Amino acid sequence: MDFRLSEEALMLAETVERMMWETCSLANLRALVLSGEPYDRGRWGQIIALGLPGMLAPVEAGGSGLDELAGVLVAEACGRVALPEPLIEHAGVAIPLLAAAKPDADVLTAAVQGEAQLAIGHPANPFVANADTAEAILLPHGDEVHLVPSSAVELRRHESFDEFRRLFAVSWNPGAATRIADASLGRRLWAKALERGALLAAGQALGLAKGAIDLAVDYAKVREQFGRPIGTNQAVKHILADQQVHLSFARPVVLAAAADFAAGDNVSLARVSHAKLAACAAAESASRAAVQVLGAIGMTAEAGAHFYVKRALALSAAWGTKAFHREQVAERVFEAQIGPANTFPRGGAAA
Amino acid sequence: MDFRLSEEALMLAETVERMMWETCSLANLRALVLSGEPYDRGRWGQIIALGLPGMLAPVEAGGSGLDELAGVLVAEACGRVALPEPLIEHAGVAIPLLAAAKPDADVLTAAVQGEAQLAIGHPANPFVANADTAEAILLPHGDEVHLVPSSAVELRRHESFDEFRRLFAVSWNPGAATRIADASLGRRLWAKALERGALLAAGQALGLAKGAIDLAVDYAKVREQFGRPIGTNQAVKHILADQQVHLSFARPVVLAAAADFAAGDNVSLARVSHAKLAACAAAESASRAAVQVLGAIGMTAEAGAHFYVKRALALSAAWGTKAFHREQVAERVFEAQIGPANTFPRGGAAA
Amino acid sequence: MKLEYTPAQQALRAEARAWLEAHAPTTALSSFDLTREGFEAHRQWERTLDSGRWGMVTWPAEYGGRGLCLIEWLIFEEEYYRADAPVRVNQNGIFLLGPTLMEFGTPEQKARFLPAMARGDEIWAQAWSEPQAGSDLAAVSSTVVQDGDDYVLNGQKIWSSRAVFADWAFGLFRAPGSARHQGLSLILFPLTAPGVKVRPIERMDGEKVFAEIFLDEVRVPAFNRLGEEGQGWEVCMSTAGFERGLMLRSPARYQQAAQRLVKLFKARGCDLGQGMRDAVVQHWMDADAYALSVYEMASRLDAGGKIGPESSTNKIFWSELDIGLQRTGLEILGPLAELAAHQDTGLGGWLDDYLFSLAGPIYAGSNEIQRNIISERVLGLPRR
Amino acid sequence: MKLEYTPAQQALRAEARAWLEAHAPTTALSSFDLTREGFEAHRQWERTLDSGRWGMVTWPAEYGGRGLCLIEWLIFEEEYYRADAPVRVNQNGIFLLGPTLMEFGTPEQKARFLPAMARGDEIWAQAWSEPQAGSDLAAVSSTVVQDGDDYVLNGQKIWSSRAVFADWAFGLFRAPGSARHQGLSLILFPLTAPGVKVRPIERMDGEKVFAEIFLDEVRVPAFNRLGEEGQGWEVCMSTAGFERGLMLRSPARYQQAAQRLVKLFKARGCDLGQGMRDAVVQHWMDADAYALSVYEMASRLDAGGKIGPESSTNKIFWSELDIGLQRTGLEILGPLAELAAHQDTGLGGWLDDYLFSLAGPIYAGSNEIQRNIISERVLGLPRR
Repeated sequence: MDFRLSEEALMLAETVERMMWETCSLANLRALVLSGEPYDRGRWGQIIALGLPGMLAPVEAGGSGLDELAGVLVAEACGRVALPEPLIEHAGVAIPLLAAAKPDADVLTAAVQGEAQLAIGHPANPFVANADTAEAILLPHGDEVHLVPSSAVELRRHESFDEFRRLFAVSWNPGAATRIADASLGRRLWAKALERGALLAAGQALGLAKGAIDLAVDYAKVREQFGRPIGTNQAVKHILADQQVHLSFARPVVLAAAADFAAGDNVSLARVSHAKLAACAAAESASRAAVQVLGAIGMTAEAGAHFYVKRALALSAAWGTKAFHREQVAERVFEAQIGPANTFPRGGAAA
Repeated sequence: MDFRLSEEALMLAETVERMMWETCSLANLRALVLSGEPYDRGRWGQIIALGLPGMLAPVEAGGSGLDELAGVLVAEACGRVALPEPLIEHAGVAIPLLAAAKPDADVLTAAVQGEAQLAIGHPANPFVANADTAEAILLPHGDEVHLVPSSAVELRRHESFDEFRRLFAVSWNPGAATRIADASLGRRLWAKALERGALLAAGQALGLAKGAIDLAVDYAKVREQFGRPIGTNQAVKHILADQQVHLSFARPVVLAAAADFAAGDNVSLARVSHAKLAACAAAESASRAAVQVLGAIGMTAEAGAHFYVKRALALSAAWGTKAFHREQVAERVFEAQIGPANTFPRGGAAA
Repeated sequence: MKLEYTPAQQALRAEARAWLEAHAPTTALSSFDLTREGFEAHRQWERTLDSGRWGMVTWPAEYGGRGLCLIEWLIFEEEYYRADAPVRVNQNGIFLLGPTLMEFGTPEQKARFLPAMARGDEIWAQAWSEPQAGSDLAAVSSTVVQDGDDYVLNGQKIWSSRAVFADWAFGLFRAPGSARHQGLSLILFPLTAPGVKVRPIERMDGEKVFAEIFLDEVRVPAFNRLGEEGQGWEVCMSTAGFERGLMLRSPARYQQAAQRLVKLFKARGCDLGQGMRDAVVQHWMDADAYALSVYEMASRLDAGGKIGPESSTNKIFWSELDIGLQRTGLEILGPLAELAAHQDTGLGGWLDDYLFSLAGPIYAGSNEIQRNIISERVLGLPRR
Repeated sequence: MKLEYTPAQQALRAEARAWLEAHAPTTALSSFDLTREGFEAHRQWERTLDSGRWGMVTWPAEYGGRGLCLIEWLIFEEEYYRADAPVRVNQNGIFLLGPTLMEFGTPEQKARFLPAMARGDEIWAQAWSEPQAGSDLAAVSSTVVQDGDDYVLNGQKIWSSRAVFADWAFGLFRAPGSARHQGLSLILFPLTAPGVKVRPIERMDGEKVFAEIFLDEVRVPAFNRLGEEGQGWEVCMSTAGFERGLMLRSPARYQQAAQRLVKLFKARGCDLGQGMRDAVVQHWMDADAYALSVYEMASRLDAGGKIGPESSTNKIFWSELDIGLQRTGLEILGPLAELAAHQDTGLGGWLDDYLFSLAGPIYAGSNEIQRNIISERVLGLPRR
């Protein structure tokens, strides 16, 4: 039993974090909004250079074959800067789904190398995020999985208030040519994708919470009112201390959910749901606290708080609503073994 | 439309408050606990002298014929000092029930004059409070109402942690001699008694909240830590400010519920339930805040905070649980006219 | 206590209802903070209101109002929200500058400014805050210097609501060298005056709710000073008390929102998790409690009472109620919540209102400041 | 990260489970804070634990322990709570004084005090606080003066847990005239020493959880000073960090409470309102989150890490979790919640635990103090 992250995991996290800090400052985000471009090609290049698109892809497909724990750490780094690029859905959800359904798909190699982006139209989400820049889209037909080239779909934009989530309704015609998994396999793949989407949303949410806290702390240190930094006020201090508490008790849940992801039983499903609920709650609370601490400026498009507010709100309803995830936890709580000796029930502690 | 209390109402409230402050200090409460007596006969004498036992009784029965608004103001004054005597159940619930069921009952006159105490075993409450000092008890048999002399019952004490709520299970034999209302009338009388019990519990809860806030404020002004009064800390200030907010938005609801009590339709029932929920929440929150502000001393039997903690907790589950009252509000919200022009739907504003 | 409306009050309600049913736009006007067109459409609605004498109902008849007392104002507001009538672009005039002018203005000032305000001919922005003065308003540093019959204004204002498209603004200016609460004057200035530059500030959703105003040697006649020279703080505090307290947020607003929430829940509440229904009921109760509390306060004020520091409890209560209520709406919408425009769903508005609600605990004195006020001035806790 | 137990850890769990199943009392002992009998019954249980070498599991073997690392301690605690074994009357010794003695004690002091502590022969009270020093511990004013080979103690302590029936106490004493953090020494004294008077303080439910200790010319040998003279603050801070942080509240406690809550809900949850199920699930999640977080912290500490100011987040989290969880239990009980003794219902314990939980945000540094620590030492906000 050792809850510490491995050296490799810590190094990966540090590398990704550093790249994100260097390429994805608030100024970068603002510039991207103004540019009207869907994403920053320079930053995407760096993401490719680090091999992140293929991080969870099998080694046979040219990927790094990393596990969900690594995925969560990368997601956290992305959340911390409110990364606009759809790295997490592409690398964390779409590629594993495609690799499981059709490991010999041509587009898989391109996707793993980051040359092609994949989008995913999961049944849990009403729209397909970032479908416009995708080379191909994974789409459901009943429980079947279809891989549809972007040339064969029609997109209709639905504006998200998160300027970096470009949502689309997709019209397309299912056929044998696009089907890559039948209903029986598809059911399992969609379920797994939902769990993966939820887990990595939780990872991003941890980063969002941390980013929002940092933003507010930095501001509270320098902004003066009544002749002293507002951060000297107990009211401001305690708002931010509470955010730190939320974050501190969400992160271990997300890490444990990631470490236990492969098990796929009701204990592991419940922990993914718990992770999503706790991390998204922390992100939403922290981003709102940042607005409150920044005051009026926190409400503006110029300050960065809104990037956190928007992404936190969007992620908290994507990949399964709160009600869905609460119910998934409830099933474990009311149906399975609980109690003090069941923190890790598969770890030899069955009660 | 005038939400102000009348001169008479204000004068009544002031008179009762003054008497309570004079006779029911913290020292009085502690002395009563140590004495082992069920109630303070001197204070009960003062209560009689003010005519409070008969406040809601009809004039024909020798009472003052006051309305529920007056009852709520008296209840508030009782709550403020955590009054040990069962005045509110006696005068506010039992007497009106008895007067409606059997206006010629001998014990009614004695009860109105305060010479005999009445207890009430309402079906909503699992035990009969203060049955040991009652001359007679109102008890349910199915929906029937029975008036049973204390000589004809057997009591079994169930200890409440509120030392001033002496709870009893009552064994007795229903018969024609004790029946004072048949099932059809009884059903209505028990329902009305529940509403009255809930409304007056809300009134008491307002007083409890105010009493607890006052206690904490007085302490925070004088108790020093780190060389200055703890009340100079924003953390302490804001805890108490929040209690004041809760109280400020509970009191008008209780007053409106009292003023509209007679209507007895779903609007009035919903408001009584709202009043109970809001006032009990304010009382519970304020009493816990008082413990927190007083620190360790707030946890002790010596400081007064516990009288508020206990009574607030007891009242919040008596006379209908939170779930019951929330459902009563939900019925109005989901079934009746709501919206901006329906604050007082019987006041000529039907939408 | 008498919780029935008088026949006159019922008649007022009926009259307002009939007029609003006949005149209120049936489709929503586009935002007055986004485009000039939206702004002018709202100005037009102000003129329509004025034509029916429903624009400034609490003002005296001589200035275009109906002299309604506060209880009557509440009735009008209930009907206004019931009719889903447009948000008032004239709000700064109705609730902030108008009452201040009536209290501190000279007869000439009243005649000059109030009728134009009532007609919507001059729409007002407020210009309180400055980059270094947020919740600490006494830290404003923009200056006013008398020069003959004129005042010359210099400095920078920020968070000026309506300033992007409005005609006039009012703000606090300081005699050079004066400190904190001294030496301040309340000055009215046209936003078209030479030397005034307005830079819109986009809210996080792109609406230009606020602006910065840069003043460079802006010259206005001394006539434009409201109240005595150096008395600006007192004048402004009277306005701020008004803003915080009763007037700015009418309970009808939340009752209407709670009603919308109940409808939304009924329409979509099938599998929302068991706590959602409780949350909806709780928000409705809070809106009801806010209404009852404002009725109580209005009754006191109508009878000659004064609004005191207890108005700070209002600010906290409605701002938290608003956020909670809007957030629950988004919760019910689930993954549709993030949609900026609800093309097909007919479920729009929640996100806008949620973003708007986030500003509630910040403006007109942050809720942290309000809690200080309650604890010190209502509960009597020591300042430091 | 490796979230499986080693075979050795699984063996430890099995051994603890078997021993506890064979030895733990099957009926609850009466409270150790209410009567001498209850206290002695708990002392007897400490002796039983010691006989199985389960008393001081984290202590080195030489002092009667098993030298368990923190992960192993968590496993033991899980089994201990799973077995519903009695609350530890020896808690002040196990978690506060024991570790402090091991860090700061001389070999002679360790030999004198630790074995007796492990055997339950000497049960310890803490004596930190004073009437004028609550969260501000540096304000203690009780004095210590050297007189030959003795120390003479004078003053008054308060909120001393276990002091009513315990044998010994440890507390901070000040050299006369010294200020704040200087001149303090940590002194051990027998509660039976001449000049010591103990006055029980009743908790609101009548349990004598705390006491005041009056010291009038109490004479103890200089041997009883733990750590250097004047170093008391540092010694005490090391203890307090321990108290606040990891050790005092084991996650198993809340996991067991959450399990009880789930059972209670299943038994009585028929018409409890729709939000109650959500609340029960939330409390379970919070208990689980607390456990995971403590496992993470324990892994770091076992690998040589230091516990820092982040332990303040623990204090806030478990204390709020505890209150919420117990309150929900009472909510489910409805009007039965107020019963001090559940003669027939079999539903007892919730009220006791609720009252106990109310002290959580107060003791070992109030949660307000903890929030200061987090904001200043974890987040780096300026002190003033």
